[in-house]
Amino acid sequence: MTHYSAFRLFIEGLRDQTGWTRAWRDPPPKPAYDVVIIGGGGHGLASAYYLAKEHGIANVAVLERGQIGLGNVGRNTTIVRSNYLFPENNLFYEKSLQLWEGLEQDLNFNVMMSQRGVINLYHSDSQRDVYARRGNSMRLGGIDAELIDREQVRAMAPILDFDNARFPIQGGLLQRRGGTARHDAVAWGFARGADRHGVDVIQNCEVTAIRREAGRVVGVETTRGYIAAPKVGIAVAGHTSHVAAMAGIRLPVESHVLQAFVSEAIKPVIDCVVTFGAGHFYISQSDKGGLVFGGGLDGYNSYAQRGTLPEAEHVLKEGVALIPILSRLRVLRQWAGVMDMTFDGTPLICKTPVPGLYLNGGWCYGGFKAIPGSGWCFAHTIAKDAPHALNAAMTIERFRDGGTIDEKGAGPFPWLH
Amino acid sequence: MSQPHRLAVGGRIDRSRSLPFRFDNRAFAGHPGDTLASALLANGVRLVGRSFKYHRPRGIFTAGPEEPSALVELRTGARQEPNTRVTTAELFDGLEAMSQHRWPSLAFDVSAVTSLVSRFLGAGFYYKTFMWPPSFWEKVYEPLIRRAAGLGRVAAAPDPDAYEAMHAHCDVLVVGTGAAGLAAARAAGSAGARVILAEQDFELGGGLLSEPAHESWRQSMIAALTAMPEVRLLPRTTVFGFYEHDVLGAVERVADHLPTPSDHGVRQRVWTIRARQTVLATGATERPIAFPDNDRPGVMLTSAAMTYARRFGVRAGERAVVFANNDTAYDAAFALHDAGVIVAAIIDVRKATPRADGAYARNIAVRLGSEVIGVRGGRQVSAVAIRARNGGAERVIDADLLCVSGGWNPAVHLQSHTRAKLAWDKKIAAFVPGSPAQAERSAGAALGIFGIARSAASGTRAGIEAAAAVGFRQASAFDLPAPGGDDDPRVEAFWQVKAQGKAFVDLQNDVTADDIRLAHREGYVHVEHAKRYTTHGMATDQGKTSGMLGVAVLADARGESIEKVGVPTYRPYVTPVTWGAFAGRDVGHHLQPIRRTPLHHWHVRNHGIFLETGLWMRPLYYSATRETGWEPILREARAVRQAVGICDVSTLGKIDVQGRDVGIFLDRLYTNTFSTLAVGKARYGLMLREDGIVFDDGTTSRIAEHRHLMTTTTAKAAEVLAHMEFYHQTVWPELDVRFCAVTDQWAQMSVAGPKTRLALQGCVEGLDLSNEAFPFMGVGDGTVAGCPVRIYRVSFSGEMAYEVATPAGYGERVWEAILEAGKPHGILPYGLEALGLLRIEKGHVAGPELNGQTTARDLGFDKMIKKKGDFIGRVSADRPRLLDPDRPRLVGIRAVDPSFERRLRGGAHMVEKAASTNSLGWVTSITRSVELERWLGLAMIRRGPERIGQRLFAAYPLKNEVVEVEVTSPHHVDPENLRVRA
Amino acid sequence: MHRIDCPWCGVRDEAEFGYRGDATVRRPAADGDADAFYAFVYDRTNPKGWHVEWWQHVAGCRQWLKVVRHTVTHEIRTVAKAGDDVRAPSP
Amino acid sequence: MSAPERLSPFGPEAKPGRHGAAGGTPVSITERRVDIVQVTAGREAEAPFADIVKDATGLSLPPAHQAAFSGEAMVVWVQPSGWLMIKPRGDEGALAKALAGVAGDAVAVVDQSHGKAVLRLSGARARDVLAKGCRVDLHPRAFLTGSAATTTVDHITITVVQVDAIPTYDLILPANFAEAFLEWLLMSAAEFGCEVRPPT
Ligand SMILES: Cc1cc2nc3c(=O)[nH]c(=O)nc-3n(C[C@H](O)[C@H](O)[C@H](O)COP(=O)(O)OP(=O)(O)OC[C@H]3O[C@@H](n4cnc5c(N)ncnc54)[C@H](O)[C@@H]3O)c2cc1C
Ligand SMILES: NC(=O)c1ccc[n+]([C@@H]2O[C@H](COP(=O)([O-])OP(=O)(O)OC[C@H]3O[C@@H](n4cnc5c(N)ncnc54)[C@H](O)[C@@H]3O)[C@@H](O)[C@H]2O)c1
Ligand SMILES: Cc1cc2nc3c(=O)[nH]c(=O)nc-3n(C[C@H](O)[C@H](O)[C@H](O)COP(=O)(O)O)c2cc1C
Ligand SMILES: [Zn+2]
Repeated sequence: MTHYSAFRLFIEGLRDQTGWTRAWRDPPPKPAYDVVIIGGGGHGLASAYYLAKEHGIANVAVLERGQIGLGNVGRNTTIVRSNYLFPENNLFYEKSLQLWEGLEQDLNFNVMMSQRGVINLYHSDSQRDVYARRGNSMRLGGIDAELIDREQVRAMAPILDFDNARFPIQGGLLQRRGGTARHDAVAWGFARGADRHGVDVIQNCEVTAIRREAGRVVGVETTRGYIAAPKVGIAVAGHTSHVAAMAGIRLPVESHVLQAFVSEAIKPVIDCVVTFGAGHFYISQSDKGGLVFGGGLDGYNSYAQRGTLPEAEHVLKEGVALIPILSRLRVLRQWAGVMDMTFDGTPLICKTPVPGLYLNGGWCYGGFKAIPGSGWCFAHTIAKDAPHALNAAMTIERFRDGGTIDEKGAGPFPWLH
Repeated sequence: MSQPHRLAVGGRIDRSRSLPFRFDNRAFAGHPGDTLASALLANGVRLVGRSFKYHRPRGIFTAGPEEPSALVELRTGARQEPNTRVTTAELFDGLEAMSQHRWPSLAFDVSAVTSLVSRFLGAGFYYKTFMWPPSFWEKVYEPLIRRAAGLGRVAAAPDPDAYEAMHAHCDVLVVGTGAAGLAAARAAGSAGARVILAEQDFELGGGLLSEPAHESWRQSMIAALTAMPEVRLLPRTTVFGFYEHDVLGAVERVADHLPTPSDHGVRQRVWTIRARQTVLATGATERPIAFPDNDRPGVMLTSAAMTYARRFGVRAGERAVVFANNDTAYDAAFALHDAGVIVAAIIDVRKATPRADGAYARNIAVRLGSEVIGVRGGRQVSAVAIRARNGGAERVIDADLLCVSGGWNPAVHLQSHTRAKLAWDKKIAAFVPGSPAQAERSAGAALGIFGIARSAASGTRAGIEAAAAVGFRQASAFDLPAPGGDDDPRVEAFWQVKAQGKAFVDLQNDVTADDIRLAHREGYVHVEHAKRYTTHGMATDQGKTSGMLGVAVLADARGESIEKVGVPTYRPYVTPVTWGAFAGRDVGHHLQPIRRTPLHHWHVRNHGIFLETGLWMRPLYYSATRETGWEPILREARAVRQAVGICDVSTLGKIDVQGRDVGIFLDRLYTNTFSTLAVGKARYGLMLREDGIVFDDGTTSRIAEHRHLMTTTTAKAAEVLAHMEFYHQTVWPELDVRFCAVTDQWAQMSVAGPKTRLALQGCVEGLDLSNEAFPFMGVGDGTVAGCPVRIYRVSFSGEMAYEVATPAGYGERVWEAILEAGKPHGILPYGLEALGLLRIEKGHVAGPELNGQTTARDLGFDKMIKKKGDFIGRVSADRPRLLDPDRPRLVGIRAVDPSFERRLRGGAHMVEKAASTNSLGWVTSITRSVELERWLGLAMIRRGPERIGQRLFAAYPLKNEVVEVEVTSPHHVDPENLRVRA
Repeated sequence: MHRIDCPWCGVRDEAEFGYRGDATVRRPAADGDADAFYAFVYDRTNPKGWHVEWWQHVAGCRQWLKVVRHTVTHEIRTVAKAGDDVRAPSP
Repeated sequence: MSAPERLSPFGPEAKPGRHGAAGGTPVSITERRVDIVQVTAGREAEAPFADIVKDATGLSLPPAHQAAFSGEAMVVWVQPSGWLMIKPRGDEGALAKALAGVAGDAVAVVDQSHGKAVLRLSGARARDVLAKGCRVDLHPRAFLTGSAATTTVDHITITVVQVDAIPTYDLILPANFAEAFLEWLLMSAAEFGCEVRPPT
């Protein structure tokens, strides 16, 4: 496989790009693997990569029912941050952020991780205090966070409306190390990295059943035949309930849709990521020049990867309210992804009641940033048959015993998280 | 102001009037009826823009909204609008446009050097480099990339124009007004259906606008439609998305053709159209062929050149070569010829066509079995290189216009939004609509049907069927255009010329056929992978003209059929839509409607400083000099602690609950018991969610035997009502209870402080306010200033307090009467800030404590949890980890240092030692105390009540602050509750 | 945009409604135990297909309605009153 | 009890006069000063209550999404077993008291005279004005004189009642939003011109 570098680009330029080879192989499935990961999204691919890299378990298959990277990993607003409230979350996301910080070199693939800063705006004193609680929690955990005032926000993002807003900006919680990464590149980079370590990335291979013997997992039925494996990891995001149900497991998870938008490409107007605090709106500008932005969930159970009109109105009006000079810009495209929402808004990375079966899911709308960290923790959990300290709280049992990790305090209503 | 390329006659422009305009600061003129594109071409302007990646010179490629290349910044100042297609911008008097994405000038663009190194910049090159040294990505490489990317610039100031929404309902929506659309609308309209006919163009007629022979038919159709009262014509309206439940979105450009919108008029509107049936008569888009340098200014779609000649009276060039794989190009070539353009040759990839004779009859050379292998000229085509397909020598033909026609793609985008699958039509080598997934049908060219007469017939059919599907039968027939000869498009699938050089498959994003092949080589073989890797079809035109080329090149590389490869998902928007149009009126201060209390204007007149809380506007404090800081807040709070104050609490949610089973219902709603409450009494209640977490609180009064008045927090009022209705209607429908929200009915004011009784006694009539007659938690009726009032003896501040409610229309009068009566006692109005100060001193919980994460026990409300009987949240509240004694629980905290220098802040964390990083909990609410003269607050601390008396630290690392505090009871003031009962 | 045919008010836009999820789970009786309440509060089938769910016509007649809706196509099969017994069609 | 003058919920800026474009056929906007009572009948109480209303007002309780009027009195269906009864303004609380007196416990009677505000919008373009925010189909084939719908207009929950075929609409809205709504209405009507009339 070709190593990527500027030198290599130069050589290939001279010989009409003829020397490049496949980024990842297209192998047929083998009859058996040590570990099978279901789902070729960010989490599945990263899990396989770290299983091979960190734990030396390379006889691994990632089974993807369609093409890798076309699920949520390929359709999200690409915000990466670790600014969470509870240590159960922020320490985990911080691990992930640290992995992001060296990912290019690690994968030899430029995933365009760009730490341009993430600002969550606040519009009242009480909202400031809520953010301060979060920022202080981060700082106590050794994570960078700053509380900035209105003028500091203005300096970073002068195009916001500071003069005429219904909900005036008072300041923001800033994480400078936060930013964005290139969604597609993350999937491709991990696929290529896993492949390099010997992992089989198998596309067009849908898991249709999970075979158990004496209560233990022994393998999976797929559209390309039976594949044996003593350990199976689920990482199917929006389809978590279904694949878990194949092993008789019911979960506090519902699927809800989140939409995203991109505008026509324009010259740079906003350098950092900004989240509006008086509604549901967040925005960043891609390296190509398009503004990438989104809002809240559609608000009802859904598997429709389809944009809607009310959400377009909702998101764009908040966009113009926050950044009035965008009024005459045009929005180019609108799409959606299926989120596996848990009942407390916090993910699941854990063992399941079925021995040999592991669960990675419940990513809600925040699982992109988690990809390296989640892959790393999930690999650990599968390899050791025990969670790492960083994901020890992310269990299914927490809902039964009352140990929910509800950052928003929205309660058992997944569509509100 | 000559227009050298304007034809002497013909076209739909008004030559009697001239419209001056400017492009790149040069002055030109065009005519009404022109687009900016036709006016530029009439003036001989060929170079209009630069391409995204290589900054190659680009001209006008199409005559419609599918334009990939000719994008400009339209208008100036606050109205500047980037990436505007010159092909759809209607010319108006004084129009100004600037080319974009070039520096220092369009003709001399420094960045064009990228073109020289383009061999190193193949698809996805950035994924493979810029990784070393690691720190350079963010500091050096990325900033360079970001600066180089993007196209136009947004305006520097907020948009002065207004937008609005429009809601519409119809039986049949027809999209497109070509022969098919006009016929469909007329068929449906004459059947009696309510019809909306939307057309993105400023003139109705689609392809008919370039067909003078059918002009009288077009006019008769429009006249007939205009005469139908239930048919609504919407020109300049693009239907941009087909959404679920047969709702379509459209944007009407009301004033984009004017220098500024009219007085009281809007610039654009977004229409939400609920259509029972839809006819998609959206026509077809011509597609190009990939060959080296197929992006040069002067290379143009054949139909576009024809449209410029026939509709706009403009010669897009003097000497044209036509390169085609189908018969429709001949008609266009003949039209060009007839309009006075020299057609030097038709290069046809096919071996034969019956149309060749028509060409020979006009003395046009036809080279069958040939292909174009290159274009001469940089900023402008000067000649075309061709060769025979079976190998043969290159020949060069002089030309300044190269018309290309690779066949037609039906405009299937809207249908694709519905998730209908496309079907492959071999005859026209294109995708056509598949079987519908929603209530729609296509007609005319959108369905792959060519020829005016056949399209009109197809439209008629679609219109009749659509109307019939919703119960309308056609009443009268109408004339269709006469069939016009041979309508068979006869196309041979031909996509790319394999020759050396950059052959573009995406003109705007500079994706070449080689890029697609490279993606394939690297394993990005699925059409969606290839799209994302090369950015093919991702530009502002979403690949409308050249998208299929990329697919075809990929299919060729895969050795599979185009049908098998498929196209990337089409999604809204058919063409990009202005943000402002979606926002409509909901911008600036109008983002959300403002909710005002009945006392709002009193606060405004009396120097209230307002805060937006949800939709409400509430006074934070009052200050004529608009002071900032704590002084005004302390002043107001002191008035309450020492004398008397009055505060507008009208925002509290109020729900009237009646019925025989109110007691039972409230017992299940609250953790404590209400069925035992006496008439004329109030009680504080606590509600949980079903997961056992506190939901809301408030006092509820029993007004009559079967009638209670509940109050909720301001924030949760709507949620609480819905929650009650949910449990009543779905869980306990057998209970006789009825709810009615009465928040708006009442103005409510809290009058609090040791002198409250004195003040109120001065104005309340008909109610004995003495402690004996009207004790704490009493409720009674009286009057103030002749207005009826209901008075509740409840206290949030911890002082003796009465809440006075009066019907909203009397609010100001009662408020002023109380102020007047309180004057001798030193009454002051107080705002939200002082209210907060007082409740924190008193240790009453509010939003920061009831934040959806705390249990009743966490808050010290153990005693309010009844032991017997069902209530919402009862079982889940007993889950083991919610009973864990180690959970954070509510306590008070007080700064050890009494000076106000080291301030406490909400959101601080509690730690054992100043330098500790182990959080024991957090500070929920803080205030400067007027009673204890120091910072104090409330906090949730692990095993908090056990720590009372301990010293801990409130750490606020965000400001590098640590404040030593003492843990106390939450009730900083009057823990025995003597004052409220005084 | 969903259009919901309220049995009281006729077809109305999604904007007028509130949502409350799975209507097949029922609140246990007063003596329900922790398991029963766990099932009510947390345990969901989350079907990819027909879903019976609660919607309230908030900005209308304020009735809670049982809606049978397809979670992929968003097609609505039935809109019933709260007390009606409605089931999801078999997939 | 006769009480002092009530303050209008439409705020101090709502002065009679001409707004928006000049000429054409403007719409008119009039604040209706009325008393409003919300009644919700308990189960089995609906039939006897209907008789009571008939006796008291001469009006039949209208069925779902209908309104009945007689002179200046109006009864509007708002929810199952729930109506708004509207009469010209009388003594404070008198309407509610009278109804409660005759209806007894089985019917919840709640005074909303201050909680709701009523605007009358009239004119040939009234439908077009409302279409800028009203999501309900007001076309004569779908909505006639006597039709009533509670819906959202400009994000505010409003009951729209068609009063005549001009068309004229009564818009019954929450008092706290009255000012915000009027602002929206004036903006939306500006294109056609708009006459704010003195309250009636
Ligand atoms: C619009 C939007 C915006 C978002 N914004 C952000 C953001 O800014 N920041 C952030 O951190 N997160 C964000 N997210 C969330 C994030 O994208 C997801 O949480 C995350 O990508 C989910 O994990 P994944 O990448 O593994 O999922 P996916 O990419 O969805 O991968 C799951 C894969 O499993 C496959 N699969 C399913 N069933 C089977 C089966 N039976 N057999 C085989 N394969 C199967 C699917 O085909 C899919 O490829 C956003 C999401 C969306 C939709
Ligand atoms: N001469 C040409 O350039 C040309 C182009 C297309 C079709 N035709 C001919 O016209 C006849 C077909 O007529 P037809 O009616 O099917 O197509 P048409 O091209 O005449 O009309 C389609 C109309 O739909 C409009 N439209 C497309 N998408 C829209 C959207 N999303 N919103 C609003 N409007 C939209 C277009 O502006 C156009 O006016 C055939 O004879 C065909 O060969 C000619
Ligand atoms: C960060 C980001 C940037 C995007 N930029 C563009 C863009 O510039 N042009 C475009 O057409 N689509 C863009 N897309 C959207 C994709 O084309 C696509 O719609 C999305 O990945 C979802 O896939 P689907 O529409 O094929 O379902 C972008 C998507 C993301 C996540
Ligand atoms: Zn209803």
